Order: sequence, then structure tokens, then C-alpha cells
Amino acid sequence: MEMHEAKRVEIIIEKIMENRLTDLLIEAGVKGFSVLPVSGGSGSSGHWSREGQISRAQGMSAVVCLVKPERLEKTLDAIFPMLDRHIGVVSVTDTKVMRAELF
Amino acid sequence: MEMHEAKRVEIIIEKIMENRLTDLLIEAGVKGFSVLPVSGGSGSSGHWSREGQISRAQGMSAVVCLVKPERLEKTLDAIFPMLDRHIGVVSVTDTKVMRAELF
Amino acid sequence: MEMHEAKRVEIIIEKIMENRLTDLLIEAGVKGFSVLPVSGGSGSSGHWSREGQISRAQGMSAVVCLVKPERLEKTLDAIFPMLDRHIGVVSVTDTKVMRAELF
Amino acid sequence: MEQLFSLAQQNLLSPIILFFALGFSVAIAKSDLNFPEAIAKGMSLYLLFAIGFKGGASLSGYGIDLQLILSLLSGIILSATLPFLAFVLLRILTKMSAIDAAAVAAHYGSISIVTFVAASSILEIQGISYDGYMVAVAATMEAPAIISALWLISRKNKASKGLDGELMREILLNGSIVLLIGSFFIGLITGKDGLSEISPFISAPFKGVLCLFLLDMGLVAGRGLMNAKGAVSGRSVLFGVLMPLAGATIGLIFALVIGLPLGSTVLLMVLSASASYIAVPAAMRVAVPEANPAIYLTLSLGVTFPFNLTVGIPLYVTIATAVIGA
Amino acid sequence: MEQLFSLAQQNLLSPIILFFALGFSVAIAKSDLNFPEAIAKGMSLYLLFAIGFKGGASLSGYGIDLQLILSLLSGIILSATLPFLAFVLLRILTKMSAIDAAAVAAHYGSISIVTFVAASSILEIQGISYDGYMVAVAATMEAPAIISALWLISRKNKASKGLDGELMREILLNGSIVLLIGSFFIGLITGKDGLSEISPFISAPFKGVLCLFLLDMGLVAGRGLMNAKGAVSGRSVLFGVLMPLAGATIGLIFALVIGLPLGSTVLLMVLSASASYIAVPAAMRVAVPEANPAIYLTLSLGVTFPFNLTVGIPLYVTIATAVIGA
Amino acid sequence: MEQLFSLAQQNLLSPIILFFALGFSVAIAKSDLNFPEAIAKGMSLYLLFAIGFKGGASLSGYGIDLQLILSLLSGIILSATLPFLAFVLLRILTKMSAIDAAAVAAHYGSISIVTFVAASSILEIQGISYDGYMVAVAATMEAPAIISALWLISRKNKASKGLDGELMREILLNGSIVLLIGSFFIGLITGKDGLSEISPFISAPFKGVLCLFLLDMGLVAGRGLMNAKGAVSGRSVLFGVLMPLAGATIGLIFALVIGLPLGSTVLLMVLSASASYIAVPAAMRVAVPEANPAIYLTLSLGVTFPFNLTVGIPLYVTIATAVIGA
Ligand SMILES: Nc1ncnc2c1ncn2[C@@H]1O[C@H](COP(=O)(O)O)[C@@H](O)[C@H]1O
Ligand SMILES: Nc1ncnc2c1ncn2[C@@H]1O[C@H](COP(=O)(O)O)[C@@H](O)[C@H]1O
Ligand SMILES: Nc1ncnc2c1ncn2[C@@H]1O[C@H](COP(=O)(O)O)[C@@H](O)[C@H]1O
Ligand code: NA
Ligand code: NA
Ligand code: NA
Repeated sequence: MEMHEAKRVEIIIEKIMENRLTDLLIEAGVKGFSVLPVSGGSGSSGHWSREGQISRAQGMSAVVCLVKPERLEKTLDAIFPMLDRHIGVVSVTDTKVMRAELF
Repeated sequence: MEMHEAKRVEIIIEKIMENRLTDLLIEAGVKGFSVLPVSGGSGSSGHWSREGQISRAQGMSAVVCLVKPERLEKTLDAIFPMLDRHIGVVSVTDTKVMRAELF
Repeated sequence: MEMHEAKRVEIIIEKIMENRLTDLLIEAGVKGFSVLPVSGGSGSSGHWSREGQISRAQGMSAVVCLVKPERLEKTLDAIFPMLDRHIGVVSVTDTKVMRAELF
Repeated sequence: MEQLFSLAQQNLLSPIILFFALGFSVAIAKSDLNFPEAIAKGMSLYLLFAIGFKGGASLSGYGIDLQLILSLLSGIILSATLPFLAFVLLRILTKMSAIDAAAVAAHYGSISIVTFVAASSILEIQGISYDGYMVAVAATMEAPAIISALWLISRKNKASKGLDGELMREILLNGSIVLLIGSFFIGLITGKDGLSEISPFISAPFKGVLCLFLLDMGLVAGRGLMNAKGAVSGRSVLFGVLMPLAGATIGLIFALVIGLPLGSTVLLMVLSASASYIAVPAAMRVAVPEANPAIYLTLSLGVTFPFNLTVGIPLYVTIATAVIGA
Repeated sequence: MEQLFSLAQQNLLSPIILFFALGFSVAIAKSDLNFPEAIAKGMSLYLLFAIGFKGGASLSGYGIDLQLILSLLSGIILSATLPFLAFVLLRILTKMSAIDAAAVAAHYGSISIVTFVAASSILEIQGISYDGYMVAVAATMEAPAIISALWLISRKNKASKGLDGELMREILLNGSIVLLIGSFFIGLITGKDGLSEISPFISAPFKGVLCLFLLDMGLVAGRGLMNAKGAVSGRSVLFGVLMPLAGATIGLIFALVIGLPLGSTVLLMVLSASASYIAVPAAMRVAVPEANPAIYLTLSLGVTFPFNLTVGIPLYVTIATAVIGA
Repeated sequence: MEQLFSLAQQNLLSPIILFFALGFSVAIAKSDLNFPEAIAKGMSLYLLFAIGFKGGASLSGYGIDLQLILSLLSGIILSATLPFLAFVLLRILTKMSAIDAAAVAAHYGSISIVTFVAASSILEIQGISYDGYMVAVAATMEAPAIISALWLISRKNKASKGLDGELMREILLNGSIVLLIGSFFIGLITGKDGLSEISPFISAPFKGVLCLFLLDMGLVAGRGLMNAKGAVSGRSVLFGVLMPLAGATIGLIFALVIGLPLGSTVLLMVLSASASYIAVPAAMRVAVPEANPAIYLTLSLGVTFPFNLTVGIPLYVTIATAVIGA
């Protein structure tokens, strides 16, 4: 199986900003992403959980985005302004994918 | 803490294929996996979200599978035919685990 | 974009132990973590799924914790006793983060 | 004609249609109104449970008669043959590939249970009665269309895996069918006593739940249309309107041949006219991943479902009344 | 005075308040009782659907009269101006930053629909009738407060992005508003016939669902307080109690000026006294991420909501009765 | 004997049992019918809320009498001592390790609230009344069994952490107990007035919800059995059938000693015969992770629960009627 270098960008961001973030990703030319629900967490702004919540103000989503290494810089540049103002964390991990043309 | 080399295989696949995929994993000798829900995403086939959906046709799952490096090849070979026909993405990341005998 | 070395610790643990685990993480000085729901899985103790379940005994959570490399040892030491007795898997992956001061 | 207009107007101003329209339009206006997936699924479980049980309970005490058997047979034949009609129509009207056309055809042979439920609600408001076993007819019409379509595909595409045993089991034991048929038989067994025990749960609140559910369907259909812009051509949309009319006509002929009364005739027309969007799309993804889901989901949920709900059902009622007499 | 005590006692011993208190106290005792997010959201969809529809249906058949228009106008003016009062009060009473104060002010100009629902339940128990259009007044009071607060913030903070088009659309088409207003109009259109069709779903079980929902609100409010310890000062808590009193007083004046009857007067007071915790927090997170959400969520859900539920509503009923007469 | 058969038959043909059987069998046939976790949890919250409130409301107006106190005491004693009987039985009958046996024993000392609800439904159909405070007795029987079992384990396994303060709080304040007891007291406080306000939500639809819930329980039990094949031996299954009979007998003796009337006697037998599958499994995972959950979950949910539902309850009714007289 031939594998190709890629980057796994994982962005944990406020749910209320999810659509705005994914719009930025698409504008930045990303070919795809997946959103995973986050049920709770903790950070400098305290502890939270989605249990029993109806408010849309609290809660985070995890956006996972596999990109070609050469597309990474542009992707990060696109999302940086949002992450500077809004709570959220980003990690970028080296990974390998199967079909390079998809990313 | 002694840590051991392992591979983190993350397969994002159509929900409707989830059981067939995990059957393949088990046949390939994988010792365990975890399935995480995916609430939405985007790719070449457009944008989707699980909100308000009752159809089982749309929607993806993320299957995370930690394997020993020597088991990787067999694992990927087992799932490749399915991923060739069905929409989905696979990433393989180097990682470390605690108890090597579990993977 | 300047990126900094970090570790992505992913702990998949019994849901019933989730709060006890995150208390340990906080005691160990971790600055934040996110909890992702796990909807099913398989391992040496068999196959499980959350569908239709009301019992709190079955089910797992994925706790994702980004930490500075120097904080890793202490984090793993803190959670090890729990993982020794309770079912769960831990993986530690090298990654990069944006603002080092947050982790 | 006058009756048709008054009926259409009455239908368009009923709460269930208005809530569907509300959902559809606010989805297109990009409101963030939405139902959690679990709630949508919970409502659909409730609806299947309720109509299955009520259908079975209403039959309890009657024996199996010829008309019941003929109705079930009609359902199976309709479901198995309508995909061929749909396939031919698609190939004539549109430029769809054979694979895509066959996948769409499977949906139109099969049925939409919510359209069925909406139609029976409208019949109740009109004071037109129908036979409880029509629920069982609906259940028999889910699977045969899938098999016909997979046969069409296997002819075109030798590589296609087609129908393996596991898929067959999934189709026949899919959750909706099992709940519908299971509730039907439990209703049949427990009869009036059973019904009186759970009637405050399944009868009185039924229409209210249906309103909420159609609001959700409107949201999903509207969003689906927004996301699928470009996936379906104008000619495909034409198919999405013509095929239900053709299906209803053939359903009417079957009903006349076996001598169904008015209410059941309308329901057989509705079943023939409606297109699946739960069981069939799932089966197509498994068996024919090459077919583009945006096409069949958009046609079934975005075009034919709203058409039947707003224009189709009152039309079928009017035609059946004209042909059979009230 | 006597009436106030008997009313307060009656209120405190009603199931809806007791279930809220149960949730609040077991959350503080760290019980793991909790509702899945989907169920909480499902209940809130049900409540909006039901009160919107009932409000609209009760108006059906009446024309648009002057009082209706004046009430809607009052709602808009109250919502747009109360944030300024709240902002000034906060700057006098507390040491909150201008940004935080403006964000909090937006919440108090806007409304809490659950407080509104609880108040209308209490009115029904008292046998006091109110106008169906108060639901529409509630809906108009959601957005103006946000705009006023964003204006306040843009004055202080030039860097603030403020109100872009997308945010404006999100505020005006947010799910709760759309469902409330949509159900209101469908109720208005379908009138008594529509209501009788779905009344067994939206009327009889309403209070039971409200009990469960308030149990969940109690759990969330109690847990919020536990997690936010230290985020709000004693003086902020004082604001959380004084502001509803001030808001209710101003609401009363508007009601007197436009000549509202007793029940509707109470509801206008309640709307003015209540603070948003669904639409406004979300808008603040988008537009003013610098403002600390722990402050406004704690004040609105942890202080003012319980205050209105337990002490506020009976007080407003007593005052309105004293001023207007039963 | 004749009465037993007619009762058993009547029971087996009631909708609630048939829906359980439907779920159980389609799970084994590998249908994909399933309920979202949130819906299952929502239904269980509803059931606890409803039976707690109704139990409390039915007691309102009565003082605390001796029989109530004796019943609560009996519950506590039964729950604390039955684990020892279960443990001895398991050690004699099976080859289970001491740890596994103690963990299983905890489940059988504790109770299954759904079995209790099903039994009270069956009593209502039979026209047999029971005391509202039996709900409180059920609540007292959850925790003592856990403490007894942990004591058994600590004797065998010195390393075991056993019962720390946090676990104790979790057991005593677990969500189900808190909702049941809280609703009970609110029902007690608000009495007939409170009940009449929310009765259309908690009384009329109750049995319908119970049917859906038992359908889900059947699915979960059936799937559990499929996944656990091999985890439990034939002799363990024998225990799963004998232990409820032994428990019911001892429950009957307690009921006779304190002079309970027929309906309450049956319920005390049912509580003693039933095995927990919500609170106790969670406590065992925390305190005794070495014990194999497949064993206790399979026995409690896969063997004893279906046994009580189908055979046990009618048997206990017959025996109690024979002993006490109708
Ligand atoms: N180090 C971390 N690892 C994983 N998730 C984090 C981390 N820090 C923060 N988060 C997530 O981001 C949310 C907001 O973080 P904060 O802005 O620090 O309060 C937290 O509640 C977590 O869900
Ligand atoms: N680069 C990517 N990173 C993460 N998820 C992806 C990516 N590409 C596709 N996906 C997921 O796979 C689904 C189907 O992708 P596609 O077949 O490209 O439409 C998308 O909706 C996403 O959920
Ligand atoms: N190799 C693995 N990769 C990912 N998740 C795993 C793995 N092994 C176990 N798990 C998860 O941990 C749970 C318990 O594992 P076990 O103790 O082996 O039964 C499984 O049901 C999975 O959810
Ligand atoms: Na059809
Ligand atoms: Na207000
Ligand atoms: Na017991």
C-alpha cells in the first residue's frame, strides 16, 4: 500500500463559530473536513458540559482536516484570525494518507 | 513510563458501512477499535450534517484503531477494497502506547 | 506561523471513570482537555454500542489532551494507576500547536 | 374541478402542510432552526409504532379475506414493476447514467411512509375511512423495488456486487419495517383491549407529533435542496413530478381491478406515487456506491415528497372520488 | 400584602417551581442526574411550538387592532432601551468592564421565553386571562436589545467587528424565534380547527413537559453556579435582582400607557424583567468574544431566572392587580 | 393453577410483554432496529418522573403510619441481606470466582425499577390496588445491596479500594434515585391539585411509553445476549431463574410479617425478585473493575429481567393471592 505524507489539522473551536470556520477552510482551498461532536471539556475559561443544555453559547466542536503538506501554511493562515479572538485549540500532526489526490 | 511504537489508524467512513468495516478489521486480526460519531463534514460529494436526519444513507463514523506496527500492512490491505468503492478517508499516524501486548 | 512541539494524549476510558480521570489530569497540572463521545467499539472484553442504552456501566469516552512535552511524564504518571485497573487505551502522539503558552 | 380546488386549498391550509412549508422555507432562508437527530429518529419511531398498532388493532376480529391477500399481492407487484417504468421514463426524459437511473428507480418503486401517514390524516379529516391492512400493504412495498433495481444494475454493470445475503437481511429486517410490522401484529393480537390501553399515547397526540415531524422533514428537504444545487437537472425535476402521477394512475388501476373501497384506493395510489428516502437510499449506498446519492435524495425528498404532500394527495383523492364515487 | 404572601406560597408550592428547585439543589449536591442534550432541546422545541400555536389560534378570527400594534411597538422599544438602563446600573453598582457590562445589558433587554411560559402557567392557575398576541410581543423583544448592546460596545471598542450581515441574519432567523413566530402564524391561519386537531398534543400534556423542562433548567442553572464560583461578585448578584424589578416597573408603565388588561400587563412586566440565555449569549460569543461568558450566563440563568420564577412572578401579579384591579 | 395459567396467558398477550418480546427477537435476528441513546434515556426519565409523582400524590393527605415505616425497613433489610443469599447460591451452583459472585449478588439484592413499573401496570389491569409508598420502598432498596456486596469483596480481596466517599455519594445521589424520590416528594407536597395539573402527561400516555421502552429493553437485552455468548454458563442461567424465586419468597415472608395488603405484597415480592441493571453495574465498574461485567449484565438483563416479566410476575400474583386471599 503506497502511503503519502499529509497533515492532520485538528481544530477544537466554539460550536457557534463552526460554520464560520468551515467556510474559511473551504475558502482556503481545503478539499474536505469532518466535524466531530465534543461533549465537554476544561480550559482556562473553566469546565463545561453539553448535558441538558439548550443554549448555543457553550459547547465546542472538533474539526478534523487532512491536507497535503503544501496546503498547510495557507490553511493555518486562513483560520488564524478567528482563533486569535475565539477560544479554541489547534494541533497539526504528521500523518500518512492513502490517495494523495484527495487532499 | 515505558512507551511502545504503534500506529493510529483513523478511518472516516459512511455510517452504513461501519459494521462491514469493523468486521473486516476483526478478520484482519486487529485487537480493538473505537467508533466516534461524526456530526457533519464536507468533501468532493458536498456538504452534509446529521441534524434532523432520519435517513441512514447519509452520515459518517470515525473508526480509530491502534495497532502494532507489524500489524499495519495487513490491516490496510483488509480495508482497502471497501475504501476503494465507498467514500471515506484513512490516515495513519505514528504514535506511542503504554502496554504493547494490547495492540 | 510559528508552531511549537507538543504531545497529543488520547485516552479512551470507561465513561463511568471519566470524571475521576479528568480530576487526575487537572491535579497533574494539565491546562485543558476535551472529551469526545465514543459510540461503540470492540476489544478483549467484547463488542459494545451505546444504542438504546440506559445503563451507565457500558460506554467509553475519548479524552484528548494537548500538553507541553515537559508536562507529559507527570501527566502519564498521574493517570497510570487508573488505567492499570480500568479498561482503556492511551496513545501519545507528537504534534505541533500554535500558542505554546496555552499548554 | 371545484372539489379539487376546495380540497387542495383545505389541504394546503392544514397544520401538517403548513409546518412542512415552514420548515422548507426557513431552511432555504438559512435559519439555524433544527431538530437533534435523536429527536427526529424518536418521532419517526413513534409514528411507525402508532400507525402499525392502530392498523393491526382495527383489523383484529376480522378474518383474512381475499381482498386483503389481493391487496398485499398488488403491493408486491407494484413495487417490483414500477422501477422498470421509472427507469424507462428516466432514460427518455433525462441524461442520467443507467446506474443513476436504476438507483432512482428503486426509490420510486418503494414507498414513503410519511407520505402514507399524511394521506391517512387527510382522509380522516375528510371523513373517508380506509382499511387497517393498508399498513401491511405499505410494508410489503418497501423491498421488491430494491431487488428489481439491483437486477437492472447487474445487467448493466457486471462488476456490481449486487445483492449479497447480508444486504438482503438488512433490507428485509430494516428497523422501520420491523417496527411497523411488529406493531401491526401486536395490534392485531391485542385488539381493542390493547388499543384502549395505549390509545391516549398513540391516537390523541398523533397529529401534533406529525406536525413537528413534518417541520423537521421540511427543514431537511430544504437544506438538501440548498446543498444539492446543480446535482439535478430541470428534466430530472420533471421526472420527479411525472413519475408520482404515473405511479398513482397504475395504483388506481390495481385498486379498481381488485375492487378496493375509496379510502384504500387513495392510499394505494399514494403508496405507488411516493418515493422512499429511508430504506432505499441506505441500500443503494451499500450495493451501488457508484450511483450519486445527491440525485436520488434530492428527487425523492426535495421534489416528489413536497409534490405529493401539497398537490398530489388532494389530486388523488379527487380522482379516486370521481372514478369510484364517494 | 397578604395576597402577595398567599400567592408567593402558592407559587412556591406549584409543581413547576418545585421541580426547578429539585434540579437546582441536586445539581449543587453533585448528583449525576442529567438530561441528554437532545431531550432538553426536544422539550424546548415542543414548548415553543405549543405556545406559539396556542397564541396564534387564540387570536384567529379577531382583526388586527390598535392595542396589538401598540403592544408590539412597546415590546420593541422596551427591548431596545432596557440595555441602556442595565448598562448604567451595572457601571454604577459593579466594577465590570464596559464590554462585559454591555454584554450583560443585552441579555436583560432581551427575554427568557421559559420565564414567559412559567408566568402564563401561573396566570392560568390564578384564572387570569391574557391576550394571545403576547407571544408575538415576546418574539419582537429578542433582537432589538442585541443591536443596542452592540452599538454600546462599538462606541467603546473601535476594534469590535460588531454586527455583520451574517450575524444579523442569525439573530433574526434564530431557531427559537422562527419556530415561535412560525407556529404563531400557523395557529392564526388554522384557527380553532387547527387547534382542535393538535390540542391533545400541545395543551393537555403541556404542564407536565414544563415540569420536566424546569427540572433540567434547575440542573443546568445549579451546575452553572457551581462551575462559575468567583466569576460574579456580590454586587453583580445584586444587579441580577434589582434589574428585573426595574424592568418590570418600566414594563408596567408601558402597559398602563397603552391600557393593557391585567393578564397581559403581568406578561409585559415578566418579559421586561426576564433575561435571555439562549439567543443573546450565542450572539455575544460571535460578536464580542472578549466579554466573559461566565458573567452573563451566571447572572441570567443562575440569578435572575430563579429570582423571577420564585419571587418575581408572584410579585408582579400582586403589583399589577393592585394597580389595575382584578 | 388454572388462575395461574389464565393470568400468565393474559400477561404474555399484553402489549408491554409483546413489545419486549418483539425487541428481544428482532435483536437476535440481527435487525438494525434501534433507539437513540438519548431517546432511551428520555423515556426512562419520564417513567421515573411519572411513577414517583403518582406514588407521592396518592399518599398525600395520609399521615406517616407504622406500616409505611415497617415497609421501608423491610426494603432496607431485604436489600442488605439478599446479596448474602445470592452469593452463597452462586458459590454452590456455579464455578464463578468470589469477586464475580459478589458483584452478581449486589445486583440481585438491589432492584429493577422497570420490572416494578411493569408489575404495577399488570396489577392495575387486574384491578388490584397497591400503596403509593411502595415507590419509596423501591428507592430504599437500591443502595444497601451494594454496600453488602462491597463488604463481601473487601473480605476476599484486601487490595480492593472498596467504598470511598465519592462512590458513596454517587450511589446515594445517582440520577434515578434522585428523580424518583424527588418526584415522590413533589407529588406528596402538591397532592391532588398537582396531580390534576400534570396528569394528562404522566397518566394517560404512560402505558404507551412503557411499551416503547420495553421494546428498547428487549433490543438491548437481546443484543447483550448475542454479544455475551459464552460469558455465562448454564448453571449461571439456572441461578438467574432460581434467585428471583428465592427472593420473591423471602419478600413474601416479610410482607406477611408486616401485614401488607395484596397489591403491595406482590410489589415487595417483585422488588426482591428483580435485579438491578442501571445503578449497580455502574457502581461495580468503579469499585470492582476486576469483576467481569459480561456476567452480571447478562444475568440481570438477559436472564432475570425477561424471566420476571414473562413468568415471574404472574406467578407472584398467583402465589400472593393464594396466600393472602384477593
Ligand atoms: N490542552 C488542551 N487540550 C485539549 N483541549 C483543550 C485544551 N485546552 C483547551 N481545550 C478545549 O478548549 C476549550 C476552551 O479552552 P479555554 O479557552 O482554555 O477555556 C476547553 O473547554 C477544551 O474543550
Ligand atoms: N480531507 C479530509 N479531511 C477530513 N475528512 C474528510 C476529508 N475529505 C473528506 N472527508 C470526510 O469524508 C466525507 C466524504 O468525502 P467525499 O467523498 O470527498 O465527499 C466528507 O463529507 C468528510 O466527512
Ligand atoms: N486497539 C484499540 N484501538 C482503539 N480502541 C481500542 C483498542 N482496544 C480497545 N479499545 C477501546 O477500549 C474498549 C475496551 O477495550 P478492552 O478492554 O480490550 O475490551 C474497546 O471496546 C474499545 O472501545
Ligand atoms: Na412508490
Ligand atoms: Na428583559
Ligand atoms: Na432484588
